[in-house]
Amino acid sequence: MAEEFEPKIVAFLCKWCSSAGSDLAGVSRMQYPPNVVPITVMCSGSVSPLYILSAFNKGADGVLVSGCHPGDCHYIKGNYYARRRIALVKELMEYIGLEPDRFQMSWVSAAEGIKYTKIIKDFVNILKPLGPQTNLRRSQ
Amino acid sequence: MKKRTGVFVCHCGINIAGTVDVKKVADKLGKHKAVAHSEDYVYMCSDPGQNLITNAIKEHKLDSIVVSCCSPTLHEKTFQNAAKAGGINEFQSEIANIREQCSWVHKDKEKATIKAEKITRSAVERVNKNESLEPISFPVTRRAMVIGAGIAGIQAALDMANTGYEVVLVEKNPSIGGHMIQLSETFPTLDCSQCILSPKMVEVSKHENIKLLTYSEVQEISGYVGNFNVKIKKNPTFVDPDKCTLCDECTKVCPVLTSDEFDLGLTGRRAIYMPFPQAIPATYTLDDKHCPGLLPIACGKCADVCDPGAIDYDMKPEIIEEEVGAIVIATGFDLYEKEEMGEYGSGKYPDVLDGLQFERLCSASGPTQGEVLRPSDHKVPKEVVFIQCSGSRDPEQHCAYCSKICCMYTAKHAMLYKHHVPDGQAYIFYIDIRSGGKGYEEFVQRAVEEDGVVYLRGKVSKIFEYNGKIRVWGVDTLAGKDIEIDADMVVLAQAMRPSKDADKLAKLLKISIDKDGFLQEAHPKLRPVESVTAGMFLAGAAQAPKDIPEAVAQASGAAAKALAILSQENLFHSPQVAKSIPNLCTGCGMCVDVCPYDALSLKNGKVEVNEVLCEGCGTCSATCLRAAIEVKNITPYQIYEMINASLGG
Amino acid sequence: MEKILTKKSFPNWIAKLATVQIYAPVVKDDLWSYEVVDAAGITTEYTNAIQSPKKIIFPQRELFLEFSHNDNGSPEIRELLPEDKESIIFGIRPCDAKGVSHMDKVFGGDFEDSYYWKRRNQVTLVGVGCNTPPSPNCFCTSVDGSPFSHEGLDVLLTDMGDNYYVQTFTKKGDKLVNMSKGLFAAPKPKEKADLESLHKDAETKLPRHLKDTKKIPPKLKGLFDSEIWDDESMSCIRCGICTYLCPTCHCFDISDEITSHSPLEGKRVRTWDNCQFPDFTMHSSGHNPRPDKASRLRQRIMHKFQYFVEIYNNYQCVGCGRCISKCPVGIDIIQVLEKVRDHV
Amino acid sequence: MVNLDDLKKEALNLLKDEKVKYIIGYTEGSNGTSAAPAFIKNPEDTDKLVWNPGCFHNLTRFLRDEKKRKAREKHPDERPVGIVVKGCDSRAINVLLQEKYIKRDDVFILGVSCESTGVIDEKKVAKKLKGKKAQKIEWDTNRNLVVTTEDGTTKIPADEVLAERCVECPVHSPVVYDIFFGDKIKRTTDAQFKSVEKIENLSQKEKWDFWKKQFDKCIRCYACRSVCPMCYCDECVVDTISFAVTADTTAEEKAQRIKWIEKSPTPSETFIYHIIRAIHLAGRCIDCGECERVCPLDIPIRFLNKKLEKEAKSLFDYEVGFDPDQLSLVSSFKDEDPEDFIR
Repeated sequence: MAEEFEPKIVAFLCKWCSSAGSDLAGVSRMQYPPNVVPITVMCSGSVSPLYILSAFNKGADGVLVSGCHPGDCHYIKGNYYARRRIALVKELMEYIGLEPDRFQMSWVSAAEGIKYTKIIKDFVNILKPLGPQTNLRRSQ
Repeated sequence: MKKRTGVFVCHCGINIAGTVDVKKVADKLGKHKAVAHSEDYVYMCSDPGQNLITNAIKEHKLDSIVVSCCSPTLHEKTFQNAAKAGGINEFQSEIANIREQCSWVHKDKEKATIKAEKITRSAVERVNKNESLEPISFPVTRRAMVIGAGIAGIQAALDMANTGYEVVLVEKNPSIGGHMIQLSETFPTLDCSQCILSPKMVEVSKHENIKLLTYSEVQEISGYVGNFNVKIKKNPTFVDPDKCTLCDECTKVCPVLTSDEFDLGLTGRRAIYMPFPQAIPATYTLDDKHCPGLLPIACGKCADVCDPGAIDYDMKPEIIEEEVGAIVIATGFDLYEKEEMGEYGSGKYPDVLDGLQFERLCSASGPTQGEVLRPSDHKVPKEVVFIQCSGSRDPEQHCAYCSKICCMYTAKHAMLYKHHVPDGQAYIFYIDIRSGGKGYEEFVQRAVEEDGVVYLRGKVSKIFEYNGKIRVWGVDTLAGKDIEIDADMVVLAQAMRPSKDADKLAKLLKISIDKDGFLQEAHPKLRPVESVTAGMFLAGAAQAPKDIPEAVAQASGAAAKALAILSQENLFHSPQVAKSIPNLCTGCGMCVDVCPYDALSLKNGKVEVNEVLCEGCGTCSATCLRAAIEVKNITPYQIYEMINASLGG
Repeated sequence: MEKILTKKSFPNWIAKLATVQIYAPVVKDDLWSYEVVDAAGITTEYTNAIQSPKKIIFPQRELFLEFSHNDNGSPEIRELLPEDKESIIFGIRPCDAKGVSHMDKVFGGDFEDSYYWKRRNQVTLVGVGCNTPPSPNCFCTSVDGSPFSHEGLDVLLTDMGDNYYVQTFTKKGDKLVNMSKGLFAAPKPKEKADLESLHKDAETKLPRHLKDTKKIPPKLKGLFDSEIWDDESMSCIRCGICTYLCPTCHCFDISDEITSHSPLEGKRVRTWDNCQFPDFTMHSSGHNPRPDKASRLRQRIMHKFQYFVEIYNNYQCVGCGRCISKCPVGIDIIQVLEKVRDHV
Repeated sequence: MVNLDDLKKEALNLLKDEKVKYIIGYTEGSNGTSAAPAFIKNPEDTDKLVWNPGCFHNLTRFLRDEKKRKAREKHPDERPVGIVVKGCDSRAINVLLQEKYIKRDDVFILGVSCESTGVIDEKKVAKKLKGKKAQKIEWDTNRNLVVTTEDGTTKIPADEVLAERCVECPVHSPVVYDIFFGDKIKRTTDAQFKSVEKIENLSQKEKWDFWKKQFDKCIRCYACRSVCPMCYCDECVVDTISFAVTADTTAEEKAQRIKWIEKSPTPSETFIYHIIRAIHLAGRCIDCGECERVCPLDIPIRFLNKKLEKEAKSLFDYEVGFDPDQLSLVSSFKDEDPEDFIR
């Protein structure tokens, strides 16, 4: 029996909003698939494009970067820099022919446990039909 | 060097153990090359749980621990203390959140267990590269500075001075008092503004802990929280206040007449003047922009009549240096210029006033001794139109924001007008009435019910002079008809703007301003009195439009925040801050540009971190193209290993 | 042996050879390169490929072994030798074949490199001589080569117009001819004479020359500290084109590539390395014995024209001209060598 | 027209008056159409300077070497270096100034206008010449390339041989210089991103196939990196060992070098190398096209950088290399930066 493909997702969550939002999802006992492993960083502004590429290189099928809503950044403006930087990464990945859906960015506040849950659920649903990510994966 | 890490997996009763096979997680992690000991326990955060960790550290000679439990927001500190109790550095402790981010959100035990393993392994990888750090400690200069001596600045200065700390109060005008001292009465109680403010002003001038620097401006600032060095330029008043006896002989002989700032141009003053009778400091100022005597041998009349010889034409600007530990910025507001309002005659009609001018007209100490008279012909106006939102809430042409206080003061103006001219009629054009506040709604109702003020919902499209009156064209959107009023006087509730040059000061202080030019608070909800820069606090209308009680409340809040710094001999700061790698740095300065805290600077072509200012956000490290800067204990190398751990097995 | 193969019969012979994998020059987007082809894709009309067929025998990445951690934490290791697969490189130029013979010396001798030889022994080199120089920077005759040199070759084809003159030099070569004996005829004396004059004629067509090459190795001995290297390397940008395209350069690095961290899995690989890269000689102490591009250019020249000559009595340069044609800034090894030779 | 004699004279005077240390310019190359970089120290060598359609090199790349050399010297010569720049190259100078890599006083800029043409694409010319070797190439006044071979001269219309980046170039003449040669011609292009659009119009799979085919050719010679004036980092993510080592560096620090990518030219590693390089050049690349020109395997690397140049312009209204005082693309933001891709 062929097992259903379970995508591996790495989620870079900022400590103050998105990680707190995922905590809220937990406290509220919301349910979402266990495909995502969170890595809490201080700020979405600290997520280097290298982290994203490295996650794909090490076998991630999807990568999520999540930070505070604009104006809410604990560090005032880190998420604005992230937004610009990640827009460029996203454009480039699409241009190179990588499936653009494999890489997502979101704003999740500490109060948005529901949103976080939905994002993860949707992400898993999007990734499942895409199958394993092999383009950037180090395998040979 | 390989570490000896201890892994402690918490059951949290069944909160974790219900969905995660905690024994399996402990077993699996026990095989990790860097893990010297692993175990699980029912409640790690309980006293026995903490003791178990402390004892395991000693028994197994652990040098670092990972606790797999609930969110670090709950027990990070608990386990850091347990680590300390075990004799290792608190930064050798990491939390793996397997409850909120795992057991509580999944049902499939097998998959949740695998995920918990990954999360824990990721924390092990991280703690393996953690440095032992000690909190950064630095001494505090235990005095404060307040910039701006309006009601907010005065309140903040008094609050701090009364707790025993020295305060330097800097005001750019010759007298303190700000805009509040110009007001006649205040809403919603209609008590006299000067009566309630002047005692505070006197208290400031007499306070042994307050050093008052009027007619002074901040010129340069360096240092950081706890240790600012501020250079202030004190402009020359050309009058020695110690010698001046306030005899007022000088103004009688002064040949120059110029417009009076305090009365907003409704009267005139001499080149040598006292801003207003209650001015603090109570002394004269010679206005060098208008005095001819400062030109060689042009005039010397005031000096001639000054018996005590208080006038000194050779007085020079003075640079005063002050060391302070905290700064409160209360630079207040200015009104949006009438000249900006093209649709309302661009300020060219003398009987179209702004709110502050109307305050002066109503004031007992004002140009008309409290009689409401038209500036043009000194007649009593029988019909007055008040226009709210003049410049506010108009993103297309003027200011996008609501100036917040205009609804209330316009109601007050209409009321005061009626008290002065009982047979007059007041009309108010408004968009909405925003009267949230204690006693505010009742106040507006009083204006309508007791004083017969006519509220017209709608905008005024045009005003112009017509037959010696001011014709106002507007629309009443509730009645759905056009309105035409031939008024004797029009009062514009001009938008509040940050005070002139506040942007320059903000730049000097390296704090940010928002899109409207008001000073930016550190967090819109949770840190409303703190600026982005540690040790600098915001009070009053400089941060956003607000009324007197709000300004006072924020001032006391800012004072309390500043006192929290001053009350300590040493400040401590998280050592999890940026660290530069000078060998890789090329000095491009991109990190310096992105740092929200001005913690970075270039020195000899390399970046330097001011550890006291750095908050450890890491934006610098993602911006750097050369990996020349990173945040301690969450370095790219650690993230790299965490990514690897997250994607294993 | 020496044979004649008519061009008409050529496809038949190729079809016979195609029982094993054949690498031959193919053109993609105006670039010639050696790829696995089917019989129909083979031609003898081509300019020189950007990369020599060195990459087939000495691939840029060679897997050495696979490693993993089993459940008890002990390592498991498995050797990964190149697969058993015979192949032919068809259409290798004499200069490139000579490059292979140089590499044979490096990877042979007292210590045989099993990975290299596994591939080398399974490949037969069928050369096509150069009636006209395939590159505007050919100078093989200046470094003891020729457009019809057979050093390193198993078979050499010379285009005689209607026929190919086929010469074999090894048993492997003989085998290829013997596979289709019927297609080949014995050469007539006239054809032998024509071959000789054609070969001589081809040598006169070479576009580039370096005179007195013999004087260079002894001259180099005194030039280690010369300013000549600074001057000649001024425009070098420290890329690796000259070395990676060279048919004789053979330096490599060995590293472990991790494919999974938990459980640990990975491979040990050999990859090409390049003396023009600053990290080639970088010590972990931070000391770099060749800290600048001058010292790296010196290394490249000295290795090719002094050290290799001292050890193997050959120039480690076959005159293919690739490094000249492809240098982004026009550094010309012939001009550099002339300056060395004429240095006083 | 650019008068070469003026350029030579100016160079001669600069060297004679000892105003510059040396001059980085172009000289005749040994390779047919291509000029070669020249480093001229002696006044008498200024006669070797050339200016022709084969002067494609971006000489600002050599300011890297100059900076390193200067850092090694105990008593460095503080005079500027004379440098010949085209329009595109001059923008590189602005970026280097913006990033404080050089100071304005470090260079004396001899700006040369590309006027109505630019530089050639060697491969296009070689195709036209069908194996013949050019002895001399120059532009005539009617936008033709005049090529002299052993068979005499032929004229080829500029548009058939111009490098693609020159066709897409928005500047044509230096934006920063000390002396200007040639005519300041205002030329606009409506096709600044044509090459990018070609790829953008492909389907996702076609895009991947295109790049896969290209990157499969990559032999990781790093010529693209080495020729780039912006790739001046002392240590690159692809380097195998840390260069940032001093006597104080501990073994632990050395061990903490991250191997983001492997040396092996396997698809995943090669892709990541090129993606990282493109990202690192976002808002910094001035489209001199050198990375693409030097690639021995003809990988159109320029298309990557050009894509990000396009996005910087369209998403963030950011243009590179015109203002040395502007904040970098990724060290600045606007409140209204697009975020429609964010959930």
